[in-house]
Amino acid sequence: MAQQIIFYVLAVIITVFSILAVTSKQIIRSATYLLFVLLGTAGLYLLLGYNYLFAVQIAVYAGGIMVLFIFAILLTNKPGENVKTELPIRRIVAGLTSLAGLAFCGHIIYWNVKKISVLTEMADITPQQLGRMMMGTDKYQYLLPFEMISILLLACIVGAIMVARKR
Amino acid sequence: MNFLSIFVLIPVLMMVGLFASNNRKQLLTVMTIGASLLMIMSATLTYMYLTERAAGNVAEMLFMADTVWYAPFNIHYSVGVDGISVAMLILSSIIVFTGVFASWKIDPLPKEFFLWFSLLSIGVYGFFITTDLFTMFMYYEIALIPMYLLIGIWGTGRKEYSAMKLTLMLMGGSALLLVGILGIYFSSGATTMNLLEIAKLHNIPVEMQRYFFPLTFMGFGVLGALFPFHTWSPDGHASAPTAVSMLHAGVLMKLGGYGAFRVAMYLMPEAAHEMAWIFLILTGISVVYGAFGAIHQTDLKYINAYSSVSHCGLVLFAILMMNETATTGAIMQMLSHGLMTALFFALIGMIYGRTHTRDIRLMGGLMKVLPFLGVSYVIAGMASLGLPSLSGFVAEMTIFVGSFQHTDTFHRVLTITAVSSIVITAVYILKVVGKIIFGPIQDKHHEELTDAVWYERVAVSVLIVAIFAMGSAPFWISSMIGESVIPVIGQLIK
Amino acid sequence: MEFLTSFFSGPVPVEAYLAVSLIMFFAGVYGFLTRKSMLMILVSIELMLNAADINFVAFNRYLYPGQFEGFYFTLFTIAIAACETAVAIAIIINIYRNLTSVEVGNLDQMKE
Amino acid sequence: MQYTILILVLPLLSFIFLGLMDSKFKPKTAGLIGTIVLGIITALSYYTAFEYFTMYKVEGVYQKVIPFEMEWLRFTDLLSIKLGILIDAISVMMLVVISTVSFMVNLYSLSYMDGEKGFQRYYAFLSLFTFSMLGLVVATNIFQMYIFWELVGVSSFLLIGFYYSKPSAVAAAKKAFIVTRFADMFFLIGILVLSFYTKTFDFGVLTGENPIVFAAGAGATFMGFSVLSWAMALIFIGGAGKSAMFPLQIWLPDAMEGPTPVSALIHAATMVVAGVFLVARLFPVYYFQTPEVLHGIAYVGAFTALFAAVIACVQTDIKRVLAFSTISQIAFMMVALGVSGYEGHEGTGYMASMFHLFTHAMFKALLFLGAGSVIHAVHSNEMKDMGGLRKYMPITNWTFLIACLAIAGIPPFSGFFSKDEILAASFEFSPLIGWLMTFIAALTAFYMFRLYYNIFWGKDYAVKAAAHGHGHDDHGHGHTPHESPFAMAFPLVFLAAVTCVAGFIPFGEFVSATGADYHIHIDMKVAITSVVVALISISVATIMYRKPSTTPDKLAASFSGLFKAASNRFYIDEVYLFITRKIVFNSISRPIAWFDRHVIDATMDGFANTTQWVSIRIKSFQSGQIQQYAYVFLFGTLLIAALILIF
Repeated sequence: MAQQIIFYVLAVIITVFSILAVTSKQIIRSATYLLFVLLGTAGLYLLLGYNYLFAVQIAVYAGGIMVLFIFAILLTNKPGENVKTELPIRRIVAGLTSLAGLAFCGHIIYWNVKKISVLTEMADITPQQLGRMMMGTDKYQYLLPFEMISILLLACIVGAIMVARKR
Repeated sequence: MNFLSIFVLIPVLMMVGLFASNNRKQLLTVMTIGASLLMIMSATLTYMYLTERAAGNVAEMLFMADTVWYAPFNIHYSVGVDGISVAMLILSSIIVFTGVFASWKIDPLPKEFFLWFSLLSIGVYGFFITTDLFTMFMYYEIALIPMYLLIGIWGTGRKEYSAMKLTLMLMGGSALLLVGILGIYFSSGATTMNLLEIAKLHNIPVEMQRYFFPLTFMGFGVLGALFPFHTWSPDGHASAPTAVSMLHAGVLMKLGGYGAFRVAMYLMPEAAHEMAWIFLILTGISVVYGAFGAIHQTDLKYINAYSSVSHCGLVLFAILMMNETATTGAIMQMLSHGLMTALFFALIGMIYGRTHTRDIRLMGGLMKVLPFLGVSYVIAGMASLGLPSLSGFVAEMTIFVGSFQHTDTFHRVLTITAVSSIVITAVYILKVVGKIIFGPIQDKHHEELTDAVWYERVAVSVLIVAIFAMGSAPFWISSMIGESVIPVIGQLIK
Repeated sequence: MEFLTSFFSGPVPVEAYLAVSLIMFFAGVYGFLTRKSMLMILVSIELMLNAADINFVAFNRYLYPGQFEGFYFTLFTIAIAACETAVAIAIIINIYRNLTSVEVGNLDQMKE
Repeated sequence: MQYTILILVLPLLSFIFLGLMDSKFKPKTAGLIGTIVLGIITALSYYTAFEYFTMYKVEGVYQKVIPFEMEWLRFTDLLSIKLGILIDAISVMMLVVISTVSFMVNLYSLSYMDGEKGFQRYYAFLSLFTFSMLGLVVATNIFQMYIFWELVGVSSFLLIGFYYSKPSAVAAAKKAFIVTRFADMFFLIGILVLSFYTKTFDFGVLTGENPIVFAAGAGATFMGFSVLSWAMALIFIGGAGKSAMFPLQIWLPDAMEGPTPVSALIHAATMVVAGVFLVARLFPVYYFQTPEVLHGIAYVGAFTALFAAVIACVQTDIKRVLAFSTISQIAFMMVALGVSGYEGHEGTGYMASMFHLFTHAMFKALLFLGAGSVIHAVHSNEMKDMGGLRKYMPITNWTFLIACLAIAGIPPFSGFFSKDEILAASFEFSPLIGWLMTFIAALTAFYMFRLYYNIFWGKDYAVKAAAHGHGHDDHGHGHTPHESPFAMAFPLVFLAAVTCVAGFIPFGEFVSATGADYHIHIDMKVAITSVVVALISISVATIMYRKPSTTPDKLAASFSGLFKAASNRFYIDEVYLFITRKIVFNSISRPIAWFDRHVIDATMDGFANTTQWVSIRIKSFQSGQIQQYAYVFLFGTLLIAALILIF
């Protein structure tokens, strides 16, 4: 029962703050709401038993990315200035589109997804396990993506520096 | 190394040589040597061919060779020549040779011009020596693409438009052609794309032929200026630089007739029989229509382009008559038209280079200031309107006599219609000659023009000599072609 | 009603996760479509990415509890999101330097 | 007779040599080369004639000899073009005529064309013409004839357009070439039809004894006439074009724009009789296979003769008078062929036609050369600029008079004999044609003497020049016409001599339809009639034109309609102009050019433009606005999902 309660609390948090994040007039607030959403997502991971993901989500997203965001906002935004949005007509169109998509996907989920509510028990995932999976090339082992990501990260670092560097 | 491959190799070596040269003099040396080698090669080939035939070799193609170059689709590089190809190779060599001299002072970017020019020659030579459908198609494309750049960069007038138009229409044609060729290959059940083998198997179902014959014929027909698809020709020729006009009208348009004959009719005789009447009407229209169209033009190149439509129409017309005489005439007409139209374009280029106009209304009395060019123009005109002892006459007469041998009224009425074109041709040729070559000088500035210089004289004289040679001694070339036409006609009559 | 009661009565079904991610995703879509600021667009993208992550994880957990495809996918997505954000923000700052604006409407100038 | 090949080869070589050398030679040298070559050819022709007429008569019939023949171009197993030399009575006769006149003209031109620009070119063209004309008459087959037929056409074009910077000369050359070319098209079609049924081009086979080759085409008909009639009629149209029969005569008067010796050679003596020669060559075919076409030829000829004679009476340009006279006289020959029978006495017409061809060539060349001499002296073609020239140019005067008497049919000059035979043949065929021809003969006498008196009598030249007040400024005032130099006078005298004696040649012994002897009988009734009529005409002309008088003007006024129509050559030129300008150029060519640009090309451009239009439409999707992409993407995704869901 506790699980349900926690889930619904998190669900409400995520829903409300994601909507607020995209409708807020001040960009710094949007960023803050986004942070809450990310934290809520981390909570969901924890709820599902993926502790490692929870940690990564907090560290990378809430820690790393959000800091970047806030720096960027502070660098580019004059304080107190509101974020410009599109014309009302376009907002209405966008809203309707989103709602249509929502309804459509909701329809699919409601009618097509089997209602699985049983969470089979799962052994804890140990760091050793994760490490081994990440370091092998067999089936269910992810060395190649891992290395790809590492190269990507490197490229990003270099790229980001190159792009943002003052000439 | 097969003897015939040298024809493709020489232009390749020419390109290498061009890459290595730094100034105009070197470029021209390379081009002249290459073109002369090609001339020598074609003369040698003719000699070898004729001796081989005289020795009693009755094979359909001589000097055959075959190498696989793309096994998964059975694409071979297979070469071989018969009398028709030999005639076409001679023609190509003459035109390439004279084309080099006609573009002696090409500007700007001479190096690039000659590179593309050589590439074009590769396509042309390759097309005529190969017997593999796909390789043939490849060379065909190689010959088409440089045209775009040659016209687009070195052309005059609305060159971008014309280049685009020409390339797109010819590419459209080659799209049809590709479908046709693949259709032939897959429905013939042959194991190679060699057209001799496909012809020997001769088992393309008639229903399939009904689809692929029109596609192939029209695909080649576009290049041969078949009636509703001829409009690239006036614009393209009008904008192209001299040597390109020469090569294009002189040789490239022959690819159309040659291909239509070698591929479409040879491989799909049943459909050819069934559908000949449609195309006969179209080509009959071409012949008369092109001639009438030429009367009204005022730009020299347009006049000549329409005249080409008329004359090339006669080529396809004669091919479709499907008898030995008419077809021999068609091949001879290709030769003759190639020579005289190249001469025309060369002369027009030279005149344009002096007067800076091609509008016949603005010129007059050029004979007085440019006697050499004037006389040559008159000779070209006379060849075009079919004066005996010049090449046009023998070709046209062979076509007319051949076409008239049909027993049914349809073919003969069409022949008479085509005959009427000789009068219309006379009208527009004389109109031009009377206006620009004869008559009083129209423009004061023209009085100071200078006559042809040595390289122009070389180009013009070679062509004139060729025209005279073919016109006065047609027997050997007629018999060389006539013998080679027999297998194809045999296929058609079967 | 039955749907709502089943939400609250039994254990949490997979649809509940899906519903949350769905709302999050379309919130992202809405933001993406309505905002002019590139930073806000980036925020919306992060929302959508997160929504996708939740789906991966939820399906992985409910349908294939013993396997880790969804898990790793999410993990890598997070890493990629980090890269993407870093580069994007670098670009945005650079653009801001040149145009003193971070609005997408002005970016046409780059086409010329 | 192998050497006859030289008759063809020499002028060709001379042409090539002179043509290539062009201005490398001094004009005189070139002229001399041309003339000497022609002299050799003339000698060879005379020798050929001598040898042929003395040695090739077998059992009273002249044989056909083919000393040389080679295959030139092969069409089918049966049909091939051969080049060869056929020697028989008419070709030998033509050889003599052509080489004589050509030699005279070459000689004459040495002086007449002296100082003209392009003198060398002129001689090259003359050689080319001589070559082609000789090739034409010795043709062994109809296709060889066609080849040389075209070549004479082109040489005629080049020579008429010799003064190429003069627009009228260029126009005349063009007109001559195109009109004859138009006729040649029918000739070619005729050849095609004929050869299709007979499977041969060869004259020997076509005109030989008992020609079985016609059996194949015997039954076939087309629009009510047998195909053979069509073929022969078409071939005749070719001949009519070259020989300026109505309605294809329009080019000949204009052709007088060329140098006068050229008119004498080509447009009076030789080329224009090619049509007659063609009909004569194919005479057995016409006579045996398609007599109706032969009769048609007679009527066409008769009409043309009348038509041209009427026009000749009112022309004021002396060369044009001669041109129309030429048309009329050629028509006489056509009529003679048309009314002729084949064997013995029946064949009078054939013989007469050839005889007239021969005599006409001589005296008409003489007339033209005389006219040239006059023009050379007064620098004008118009009668009004002449008069009283007999005092200044005695030789020209006398030779011209002889020629006029000859053409008028006064004995003992050659024209009398040949014309009398034609009239006799016509009377035998039908009295109507006979009387018509007699009337035309009278007209001929009238207009020739009108011409003669206007040039050599009437008001004195000097008086006229003074009255007009211009006196040819460019040659200095008070220029007196003078007799021509020797090179010009000699041909006149020579031809005049021939004209005087040619009538006494027993022509029928040499030339007849069958090749057998034929003795000319002068039909006294016809002869007397024609001479009397001619004399009356001459008297009328003498009264009207010998002294300046007002009678001609009065006559012209009283027949103003006819006079005006005849002066304008019955508006035939205008009709042609209408057909070419209005119909061919404006109603066919212009619409086709328009159609090509605006329909066919526009369709092709239309494809391209549609593609471009579509691409421009599509281009706006690629706006760079990321939100727009998002919309499209989203809708696309939803659409695909929905589709998957539905199906």
